[in-house]
This record gives sequence, C-alpha cells and structure tokens, in this order.
Amino acid sequence: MRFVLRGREPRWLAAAAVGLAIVATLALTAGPIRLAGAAPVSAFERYVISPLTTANGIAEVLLAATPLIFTGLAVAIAFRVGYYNIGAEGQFLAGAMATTAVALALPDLPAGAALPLALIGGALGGVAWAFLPALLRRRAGIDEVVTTLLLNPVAVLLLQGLLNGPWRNPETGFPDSATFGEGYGLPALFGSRVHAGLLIGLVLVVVTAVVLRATPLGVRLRAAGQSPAAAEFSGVRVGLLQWRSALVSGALAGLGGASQVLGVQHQLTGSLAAGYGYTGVVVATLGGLSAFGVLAVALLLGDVQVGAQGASIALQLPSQMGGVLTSVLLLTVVAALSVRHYRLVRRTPRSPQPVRG
Amino acid sequence: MDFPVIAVLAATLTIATPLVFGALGALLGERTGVLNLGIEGTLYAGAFVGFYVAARTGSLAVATLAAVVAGALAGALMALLTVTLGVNQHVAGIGTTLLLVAACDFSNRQLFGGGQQTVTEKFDRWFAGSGIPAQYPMTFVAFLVLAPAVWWVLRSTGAGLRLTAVGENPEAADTAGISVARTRWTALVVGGALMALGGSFLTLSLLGTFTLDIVSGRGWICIALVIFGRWKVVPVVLGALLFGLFDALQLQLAITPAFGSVPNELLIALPYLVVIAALAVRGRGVRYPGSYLTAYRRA
Amino acid sequence: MTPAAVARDVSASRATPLVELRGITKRFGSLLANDAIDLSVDAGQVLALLGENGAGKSTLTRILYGLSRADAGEILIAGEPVTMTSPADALAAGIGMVTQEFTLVGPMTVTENLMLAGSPLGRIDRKAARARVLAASERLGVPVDPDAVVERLSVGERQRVEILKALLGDCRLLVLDEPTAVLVPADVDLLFASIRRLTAEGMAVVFISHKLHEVVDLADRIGILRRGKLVADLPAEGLDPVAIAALMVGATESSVETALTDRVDEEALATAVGLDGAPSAPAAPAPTGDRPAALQVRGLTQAGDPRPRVDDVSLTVRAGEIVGVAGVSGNGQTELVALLCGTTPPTAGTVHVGDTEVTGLDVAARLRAGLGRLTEDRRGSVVLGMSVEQNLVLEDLDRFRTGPFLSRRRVRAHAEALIERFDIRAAPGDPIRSLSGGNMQKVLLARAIERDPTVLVASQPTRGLDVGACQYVYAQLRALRDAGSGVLLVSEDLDELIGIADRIVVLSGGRLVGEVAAADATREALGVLMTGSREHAA
Amino acid sequence: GGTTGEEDTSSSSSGDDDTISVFGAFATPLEEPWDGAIHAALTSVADDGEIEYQHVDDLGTADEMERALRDIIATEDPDIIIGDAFAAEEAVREVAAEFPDTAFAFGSGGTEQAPNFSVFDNWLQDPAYLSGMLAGGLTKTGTIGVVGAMPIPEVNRIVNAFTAGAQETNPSATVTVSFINSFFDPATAKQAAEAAVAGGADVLFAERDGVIAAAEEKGLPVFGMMVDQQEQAPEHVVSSLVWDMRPTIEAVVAAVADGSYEASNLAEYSFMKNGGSSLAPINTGTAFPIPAELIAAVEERQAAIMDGSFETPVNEDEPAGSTTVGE
Ligand SMILES: Nc1ncnc2c1ncn2[C@@H]1O[C@H](COP(=O)(O)OP(=O)(O)OP(=O)(O)O)[C@@H](O)[C@H]1O
Ligand SMILES: Nc1ncnc2c1ncn2[C@@H]1O[C@H](COP(=O)(O)OP(=O)(O)OP(=O)(O)O)[C@@H](O)[C@H]1O
Ligand SMILES: [Mg+2]
Ligand SMILES: [Mg+2]
Repeated sequence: MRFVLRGREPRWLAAAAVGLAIVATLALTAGPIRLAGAAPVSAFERYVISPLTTANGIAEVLLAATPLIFTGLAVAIAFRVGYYNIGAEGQFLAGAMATTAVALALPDLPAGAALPLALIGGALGGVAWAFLPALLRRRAGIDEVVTTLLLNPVAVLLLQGLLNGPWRNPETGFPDSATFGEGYGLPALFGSRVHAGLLIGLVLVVVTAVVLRATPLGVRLRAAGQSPAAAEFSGVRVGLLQWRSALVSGALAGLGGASQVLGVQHQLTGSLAAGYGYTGVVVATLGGLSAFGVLAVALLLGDVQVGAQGASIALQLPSQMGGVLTSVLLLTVVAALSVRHYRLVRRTPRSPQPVRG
Repeated sequence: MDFPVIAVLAATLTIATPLVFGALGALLGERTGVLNLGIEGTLYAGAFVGFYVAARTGSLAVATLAAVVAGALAGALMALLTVTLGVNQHVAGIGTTLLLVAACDFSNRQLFGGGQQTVTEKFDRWFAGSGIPAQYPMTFVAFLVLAPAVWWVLRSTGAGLRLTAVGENPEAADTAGISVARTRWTALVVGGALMALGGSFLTLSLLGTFTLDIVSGRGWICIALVIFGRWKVVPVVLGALLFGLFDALQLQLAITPAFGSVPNELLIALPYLVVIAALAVRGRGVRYPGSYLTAYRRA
Repeated sequence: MTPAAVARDVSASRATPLVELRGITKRFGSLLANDAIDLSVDAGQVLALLGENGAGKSTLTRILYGLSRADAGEILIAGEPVTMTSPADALAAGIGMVTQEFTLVGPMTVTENLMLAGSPLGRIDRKAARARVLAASERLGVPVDPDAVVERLSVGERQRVEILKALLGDCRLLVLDEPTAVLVPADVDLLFASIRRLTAEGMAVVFISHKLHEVVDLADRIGILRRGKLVADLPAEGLDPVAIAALMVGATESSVETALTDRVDEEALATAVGLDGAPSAPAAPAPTGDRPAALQVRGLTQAGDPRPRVDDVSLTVRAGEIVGVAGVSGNGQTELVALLCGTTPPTAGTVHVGDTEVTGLDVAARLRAGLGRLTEDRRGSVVLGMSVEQNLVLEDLDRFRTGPFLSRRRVRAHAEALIERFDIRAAPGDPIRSLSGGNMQKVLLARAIERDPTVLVASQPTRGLDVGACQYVYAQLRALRDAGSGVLLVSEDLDELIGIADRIVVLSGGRLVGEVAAADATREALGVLMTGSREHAA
Repeated sequence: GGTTGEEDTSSSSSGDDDTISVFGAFATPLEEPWDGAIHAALTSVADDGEIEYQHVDDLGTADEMERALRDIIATEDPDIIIGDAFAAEEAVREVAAEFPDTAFAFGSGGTEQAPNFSVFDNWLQDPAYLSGMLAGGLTKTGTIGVVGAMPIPEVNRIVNAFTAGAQETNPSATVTVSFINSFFDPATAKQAAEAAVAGGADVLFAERDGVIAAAEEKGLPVFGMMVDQQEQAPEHVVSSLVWDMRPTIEAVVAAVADGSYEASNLAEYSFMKNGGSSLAPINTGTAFPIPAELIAAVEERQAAIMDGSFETPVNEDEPAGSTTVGE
C-alpha cells in the first residue's frame, strides 16, 4: 500500500474529505463522550451544529471568531514572507496594554476621538512588541522563532506586573484595570454582543486578500516567502519585506488586542492571556495563509468554541470534552485534506501485455 | 544570610532536567526535518500517564515505562500526521498538543475528578543533603547518560549520519537507500519518548502528584532551546542550563532583601530575557536543517 | 545491416540480459512520461539513452532505481522479476545511480556522503571510511578531497563525488543521468576511462547525455526516447551523431537512411538539428573598439580564504560584442557572476553597466541600470511555486500596474507574447516547476532579453539543454548582440565559447590570465591558459 | 466519576420545581482549589437534597464567562448562579444587571451590586493567622517561607494574616514570600519553596501546590491550603487552612427560598466564627514535635476568634518579598 499523487482532483473531493473527517471525529470521540455520560450524536450536534441554528448563536460565533481573525491574519502575513512570527500572543497582549494605557490616561475623551486613538495605540503596542525580534532578525540575522516565542511569557508578565502595580483596580484592589471611560466602547452590532471590532477584522481580511491577490506587493510577498533566494535574485528586497511584514503582523495582532478590550472586556484583565495568539498560528496555517482561509478557520473555531460551551452547559459534559473534540476534529480535517491529494494504491500493477520477443 | 550559591546551582540542574529531556527529544525530530510542536502536549502526557500509572500500580518503574510508551505513541501520532500523511507540521504539532492536553485533562477529570488530590510515590533524591549532587535519578540520566548518548549517536553512528542526511536532504538520503519515512518515524517516536520522560520528571520525581497545566510552557521553551543551540547537543544542553540558572537565580533573588523592591514579574521574566540576550550575543548563523518543515514524497 | 533494420529488430534474441524493462509506463497527471517502454542492457554493455529535454529519460532511469514507481510494467534482473520499491532495493540488486540533480548532503563532508549508503546503524569508523574513500578514488581514477564539505565544492567537484558514490557500491549496473553536463573535458575523459575499465570487468552502464559525440564515443547500444516512447533501440556500431540527431528530433528512419547514404546532406542536417550543441554558424566578426562600454569592471575582488575568490578582475564588454569567459570550474566564475548580479557584495572594485555605476546597488537598481542575467542555477532563479507568467513579470511588477493593482490581463498578454516569441512550451498559468529545464531556460532568457538589457551576463546558459535548445539559446544571444547589447558569456564549454564569442578571456584562480580573439582561439590554446600557464596570454 | 454532575442532570430533569436550582459558573477548571472548594460545597449541598445543581467550568475569559451566563439563563434559567468573577468582573456585573430576577453570588474583589449581585471571597485570614502562630512557634531558624500564586488581595490578605500570626508567637521571625505568578505551576512553586529553604526558612506555607513536596523532602513543617492536605505528607503537614462554602451557599439558598434575597456582601459567611473557614485538625503524627503550649496558645486564640473577642486584622497590601516582623 502506498500513496500516489493524484493527477487531477475532482472538486467534490475536498468536501468529501471534510465529511469523512467529521465522521472520523464522531467515531473517535464517541467513546469518551459516552464515558462522560452523554449520547455522542446529540453531543456532536451541540458542539458543531447548534450554535449556527439561532441568531444569537451565530452572533456568539462571530464574537468568538473576532480575535482569531486578527491573530490569524497577523500570523498569515508574517509566515507568508517566511518570517515565522510565533509571537502574536505577546503582540496581542501588548496591543491591549497600549490601548489600556490610552484609555486610562485620557478617560474622558468622546468616542470620536477615543476609539481611533485607542485603536492606533493598540496597533502601535503590537508593533512595539514585534519590533525587537524584527530588528534582531534584520540587523543581526537572529532567528525570530526563538525571540518572538520567548517574548510571549514576558508580555504576560508585563501584563501581570502592570495589573499588580500601577494599573491595579483602585476600587477593588484586584489586578484588573479600572473600567474604561464611556467613549472607549466599540459599538455593538445587530443588538448583540458582536462589536465593531468584527467589522475592522473583516475589512482587514478583504484588504489583505486584495493586497495578496491583486497587487505587485502580493506577488512579491509570495515570492519572498516561497523562495527567498530566487525572489532576491529577481529584485525583490526580501529582508525589507520581512521586516515590514513583521511589523504589520505585530500591528494586526495588537489591533486584535485593542478590539478585544474595547469591544468585550472594557477593562484590562489577566484573563486576556488566553492563547489567542497561539491559536492564530493554527488559524493561519490551516487557512493556507490566505485571508479568506483565515476567516473561514476562525469562524469554524469560533463555532466549535461556542458549541463546546453550550454542550458543557446543556449536557453537563466536562469542559475538557470540548478540547478533545476540537483537537480531534482539527487533526482529522487536516489529515483528510492532506490525504486527498493522493490515491491509495495497493502495489505496482504488472504489465498487461505479453512480453515481446 | 549568605547568598546560597550551592543551592542555586543545585536548583539549576533540577530545573534544567525536564528541559534537557524535552529539548533533546525535539532535537532528534528536528534533525530529520520535522518540527514537533506536539512537545508541550507530549510532556503533559508523560506527566499525566506517569502519575496515573504510579497511582494505580505504586511502581515507579512501571510508571516511567508507561510514560515512555505514552510519549512514543504521541511521537507516532505526530509521525503519522506529518510523515505519512504529509500534514503541515505547525498545524499537526499544535493540534497534537491540544489533543493530548485535552485528553489528559479529560482523563484526569474522569479518573480523579474532585475530592482530595492523589499523591503517589516518587523518586528519592540521590546523595541527599550533599549540595549540588543531591538530585533525582532522572537528572543524572539526563546529564550523564542521555546528553552524552545523543551526542555520541549523532556524531559517531550510522544512525546519526542517517538522521542528519534525512534532515538536510531527504532525496539524497533516499538515493543512498535510506528510508526517509522510517528514519523520521524513528526519530519522532524516540523523541516523543524522551519528551514524555521529561514530563514524567515533573510528577514522578518532583511532585508525586499531577495538577492541570503542570507543564506550564516548558515545551515551548524546549523548542526555543533547540534553535538556540542550533540543533547541536552541547549548546542545547548549555542553553537549558542557562535558562535553569536564571530561573533558579530569580527564585532566590525574589526572597533576597536587597531585591525586595524589584517587581517579581521582572525577576520571573529574567530567564526569558537572558536567553534572548544570549541569542543576540551568539549572533547570526542559524541554519535550519535543509528539509525543515517539508514532507518528503517520491514522484 | 542498415540501422533501420537494426531498429526494427529491437529485441533480437540474445542471452538473458542483465536488466530488462518491460512495458514501463508512467504518468504525471495527464502527461505520459513513459509509454510502455521495453528496454534491456547486458553485462559489459553501455546503453546510451537519448532524447530531447522532457522526453522521459530521467523518469525511466528513476523508475529503474526505485526513485519513482511505474504505473505499469515490470523490471527483471537476470531474468527474475523484481519490485523496486526504493533505492535500497536497487542498491541491493546491484544498481547504482548518479541522478541528474545532485543528491548530496551539503553540510556533510565527502567521506560522510560516501559512507551514507549501507552504513550500519551503530558506530562508524570515520578514519577507515576516509581511507576507503581515498583508495577508491585512486582505484577508480576519480579524484576527490575526502574531508571537503560538499556545499563548498564546485559543481564539477560535486559531480565527481556523485560518480564516486555510485561506483563505490560495487554495482552490476551503473545509471548515469547526464553526468557530463557539469564536467570539464578532462574530467569527462577520466570518467570515460573508468567506465571502460569497469565495463571490461562486466559492469553494465546506462548513460544519458545530450552530447552526441560523447555518446558515439562510449555507447554500445543506443535507445532513443521521444515524448515518452522508445522510438529506436539499436547498436551504436556504425552510427554517427548526425543519424542519432535525426532520430531524436523525429526524422523518419528512411530519412536517416538517406542521410547516411547521401553524405552530401550531412552538413545541412547537422545545422538543422544543431549537432552536439556546438554553435552551427561561425561568429560574425564584430567591429568593436569605439563602441560604448556596456559593462565595465574595474579591480573587482572578493576576499576569500586562503586566497581571493575573485582577484582584481578588470574587463570591458562593449556594446555589440560577446565576451566569453573560459575557465576550469571552480576558478571564480560563479563568484564573479554573483558579484556582477549583486547577490554578493565585493571586497573591492567597481562595476559599471553602461554609464551607471552599480557597485553598491541592489538587484532592482541593477536591473533598472540595464543588467540582464542568466545564471547557472536555473531553478534558483525562478520562484518554483509560482506560475510561468508570474515569473516572467517578477522583475518588472510595477510595469503591469493599473492604479495600485496588478493587471492580470496585461500580465497574461505579456506572458502570451513572450511565450509566442520565445517558443516556450507552456501555458502562462502553468506552474514553472513543471517545465523542463530547456523551457525554464527559455523563460529566463525571455525575461532577461525582453527588457532589452545594456549587457547580459549569461553563465552556463546551455548546461543540460538538448541540442535544439542550445541552438535556440545561441541564436538569441547573437540576436541580442546584433541588436547592440553587450553579452558576457561564462561557460565551461570551449566549443561554445569559440563558436559564439567575439573574444575570450580566461579566468584562473580568480584572476584574468589572458585574452584571445575568437578567430584565433583554439581549444588547445585556451586549455593552456585555463590550467594556469601565463605565457600564452595575448 | 467524581462529581462531574451527570447524576445531577438526571435529578434536575426530574422537574421538581420546588427545589432551588443553582448553576455554578467557574472561570477555572474545577481542579483549581479555589473553584474546587465552591464546587465541593455545592455538590455536598445538592447531595443533601437542598438544591438542584449543575455547573460549567473553565470559562477563562470575560468573553466566555459572559456567553456562558447568558446561555445558562436562556436555557436553564436557574434561581441562583454561583461562580467567580475576578477575571470578568465587568462582564458578570453587566449580565447580572440585565437579569435582576436571578440571584448572582460571585467571588469578587468588588462590592455588592443591587439588586441581585452578591459577592463572596475566601476570607481565610482566621485560619491563616492561627497557622502563622504555629509556624512562628515551630521555626528554629526564625525564617518562614511562603509561596503564593500572585499578589492579589485574596492571597495578600491570607499571607499578611499568616505573618501577623507568626509575629504573635515569634516576634523576631522573618517571613519570605515568593510569588510564582501562576495558579498552576507546582514545579516552579516547589523550586521557590526550595529557594526559601536555601534562604534559611525551616517552616513553609503552601499557598500553592508543590510546596508540600518540598517540605516533605526537606523534612520541614508545612501548612496546606483550601482543604486539609495532611494526606499529601502525613508527617509534615502541620495543618491546613480550610475553606467551607456551605454556610455561604446555604445563606443564599435560604434567602432565595423565602424571597428575602438581595444583593449583599457574603464575606462573613466565610469567617471562622460562622463555620466558613477553619484550621484543619493539628497533625499529631508529625516527624517533629509540636510543643503542647504552642497548641494551647493556638486553641486559645481560636476560641477568641470564635467568640468574637479577637478579630483577625485584614490587610490586603502586597507583602514584601522578605518581611521581617518586629525588630
Ligand atoms: N515529478 C514530476 N511531476 C510531474 N511531471 C514530471 C515529474 N517528473 C518529470 N515530469 C515530466 O515528465 C516528462 C519527462 O521528464 P524527464 O525528466 O524524464 O525528462 P528527461 O528526458 O530526463 O529530460 P532532460 O533531458 O531534460 O533531462 C517531462 O515532461 C517532465 O516535465
Ligand atoms: N517537483 C516537481 N514537480 C513537477 N515536476 C517536476 C518537479 N521536479 C522536477 N520536475 C520535472 O522533472 C523534470 C526533470 O527535472 P529537471 O530540473 O532536471 O529538468 P530537465 O527537464 O531535466 O531539464 P534540463 O535537461 O535542462 O536539466 C523536469 O522536466 C521537471 O518538469
Ligand atoms: Mg533528465
Ligand atoms: Mg536535463
């Protein structure tokens, strides 16, 4: 038995692969779900389908997907030029911290001034956190995987330090910041919890898609990521592109942090360090480093996240079951999508014709 | 109070132990071109399975063996995904970590849910009370057996040569009659077993119990250390020691009166910042294995 | 017996062949790369496989070596059917191979590369291995430095390592896929001597080359592939390059017969098919002297250890002339081209393209100044993951903008025009990695020439190309020259240089050691200069 | 197994509308001791048939917490929601304000919010003080090591009370405090404890998991947290600070049942004198002697706390890394 590359893939194959992955997930998780005391099929329906059956559910999915859109885009843009930014987590937090700094410094600004300022602050915060690894890479050729990765816990510690120190809530003494002023709320959409951060994210998805697909810059980015030497040979300034993408990536992640505190939390809390940046790596790579791929995967993960919470509440399944199901689904989907490029062949067939001579 | 230099150095070795297991496990895979981001989950699985089996059987030997098997299975999952099925290594690795952590947490809930925390037997320190050598057996294994063994295998054996060849140029290895898939599978399975041993150090040596999030990002540090050490055993181990030293140091400084006014967050950040600084000092020249992140398949 | 008769009598009964291929068929998607090929080779025999770029030669040999799996057909060794699931099987069956692309591990030493195959899992003895390598190198007449790190070797040196690697395995059948493409004549002679010795001892050889005189020199039998089909399988005895070339490009058997019987047509046929890849027409004497300089190099140096890789090179290429650079591989050609292209910075010296000094400029600025490039690393000059059209416009993206957007329509139109003009066998949207080497070279040529460069630096532009493609490249270079551009042609092929350049400079040890006018140049004179004797410098 | 609530599902589906329904909404997994203590108390109240109980945990972000609360109200509509709001203070309060008919009792550092949002916390300063007294009496070197999660008020309060207790029995003692800045990282907590021992400490307080293992290895007295942790090191755990949420829960349930519920600060239900917290029975089988007079002093102080004649001081300032109490 061996895999043989398919010549042409039928269109239905991708859909069939995902379908197969869902069935496989169901089969693999049925045991644990039963162990935890629920019926697998109805649990599965809760996890994946239910959130999409009500308007409120869909809104929650959009809300859960919002931060992932930002971090997914951030990672995708960096990975695309061959800059392996694993630091979206830290940049996301830095963005949130910078936004908080603005909100705490100027609490009384009206929304018209407060929001742009806070968002720009967030983007700059992300840039600031992305700056050192990008600089080390550009000036000294130092690998960004290590530096961006190690700066993530440092960002968490900075967050804790600020919350335990200067930003400690003056009312409660707890390590979360004061509530932001009136002007610092991103407007809600459709009378739900979804906020304008989603719109910003969607605009960025479209802009990114257009830049990547339809501009010279997009072609250069792709070339630089795919074969840096050849791109350099063709006059693409790979180092410069990577440097700029690293900073843009930081800005996007930072904007995500800003969107999350302005749209959801309305204050800065330690719970913001919830792994949005790390998930962004999954979102970006699973989304094929394309803008709409990022959007699709973010929505899928949002769906499963909302579904997992719903299932926990309705079926009293342990919260970890959601993690098991999400990760199994993730792995079976990528495996199925990857295998679909191949045919499984039993062994080399023998020549049908008789031997001449 | 004099500054307890000996204690800090002893703690350095202890802290570095799981990092050495994890980083050398990761190094094996990466030398063949496969980045195993499943490491965090594999450490976790090693910690949990070791703990669970110790709780069930009361035997540390069986528990250690079980952790090794769990790690090997985790490595096999990674190999199935990335080597056999050709899945993107970032996604496969992070997915594996998510799965293993969730599966362990789920099992922990099902098996031990609520109630008193279970405590098991754990390894005793050797040379207790003797300063720096007062360490758990696994620390000796890490530094005196594992690190030299991996160093020797990579340097002086055909297996090491194959590993490197597959990682640098799979087509060349293939042409020389070396099975790329088998080499990568082996490296990932053995590497997974090593990672899980590192994870089991936390439960079976250090604590005798399991708590959620017990690994707390040590896996990611291992990944950073492998790159820091440029896929070579000695610098990787030195990197682990450097991290351990500054972690031990910050824990000591935190209760040293002279440092009373330094925010503890800054102290805790110290080991991370030191590794970044050391990397900056080491300078450029990171050269990834030639086939890093790429699957290999013949036409 | 006429060749045609032999060709018809493909499988004349003989003793059990050493290796026999039956009905080998291989598809890549919709492309039929090998179409039911039957072929065999006997012990002590050299079988030459010929065919244009993309005819399926490499595919067939890769199947034989287990690097690729046939969709149908079988392989028999000494009459026994075998399944080649991997090169390990092939090695076990006594088959060794030098693949067309290098398959060496760059960061490892020569010894390590050579001990890779069949090394035990356990302890290895580097010292003993080193001694074995030295002994084999001596015995087989393939000189290598056992301690050199492979990635620091020149392509020619690497090829020697490849050959030694294949020979080391004590194989019964040796497959050589274009081994001579990157070897200098002296090395080719060494290789052929080894092959003759080994075949005399009973080893069989499958040999692929585009250089027909080599084939005639070495082969006992010749198999010719065309678009995946075996179109001829006949003894080499009595065949000459012209007849072979005719078979390759699709002349009917009868026209070959005519060609063979009617010697008068030989010249014409040779010109038509571009015999041996050598330029077919003598170089037109180009008036130079007062023409403006297209490329001016002054004191260009790249430091190296122990001595400079490029050492104080000064030369001028005037508009409308082709200057050849001759030299034995590894004497600074690659480095010189890299310095000119701006991919590495020089330690000292200046470079002018036309009137513009480009010394410190990046690639994009050099392109704007009028520099065109065609380097030896074809696959490193294109972004393999992108399409033909994207590669064609990569250097000039901003020219195809409408507002901020890249105009797909204009990119497509541009690509279609170039594909038409340069006869590239591909569609604009095809991934460039699926192109054969010859077509990839045409894409690069098109990209460089289309910009109407002041000077074109072309390095090994015909390496590995079939005869037709070589002729094509020569014609384009000449046309460029005639249109008033300068061309700097770096090549290890002396016939090529003598045939096409207006004057030839010789690079040795990183220094320019002499200059010869093309009209006066002979292989011998150049050879003397190349090997370092200075007294013949003109 | 354990108490994951699948049995509760069946009991709540019995449709018995008279019993009060309670939903637990926890920010951390139940395995975290703080939420674990609340969950354990709720489970035991449910086992006694006083309430129907369901729960959801690991609502780590404000976003998830808010989503869960809205979902719980929309689909389950419990009478009472109990949980912890620290990481989602704003979000939880907002939801509570929107649904005034549901009683919210949340762990919080803030004050109550009319009409329906009550707050509680683990007010363990009483057992902390008593443990501190024991620690002060047990130390020979005069140094006591504390390892805590992070300098948040609930932890500060306990550590400060512990220090004050130590001061009573040993006015010249030094208390070193390390924070590991994580709720779960027992390996680092253990390492911090060992650093404290290297710094001279010979008695430890395990605000976090991991410290007891260090004490056992070093043969030192140690104090546990949240539940009686004596089993973890039977010869070394002197006692533990135990939190019992039952009084708090019962007060809320009773108020909701008789319609008198209103937003209030439930803190005092966690006080020792109300049975909300306690010092676990002092270990009689320790590897080291515990002086009888020390135990007597602690018991005396405990009696004073119980009858209200002694009130443990509450101090939520961040303790310094190394505090020398007294001169
Ligand atoms: N892995 C592959 N995937 C798709 N097509 C391939 C692959 N390998 C070869 N081909 C195609 O198969 C055909 C035969 O290729 P092959 O390399 O055998 O030609 P060749 O005769 O060796 O040519 P050359 O003289 O240029 O070396 C070509 O059209 C080539 O593009
Ligand atoms: N990864 C790949 N995917 C598809 N086709 C490939 C791939 N790699 C190689 N090929 C095909 O295999 C053939 C052999 O590759 P190679 O680069 O040697 O080209 P070539 O045709 O032999 O050119 P040349 O004779 O000029 O060297 C090419 O024709 C190319 O189309
Ligand atoms: Mg070929
Ligand atoms: Mg070729």
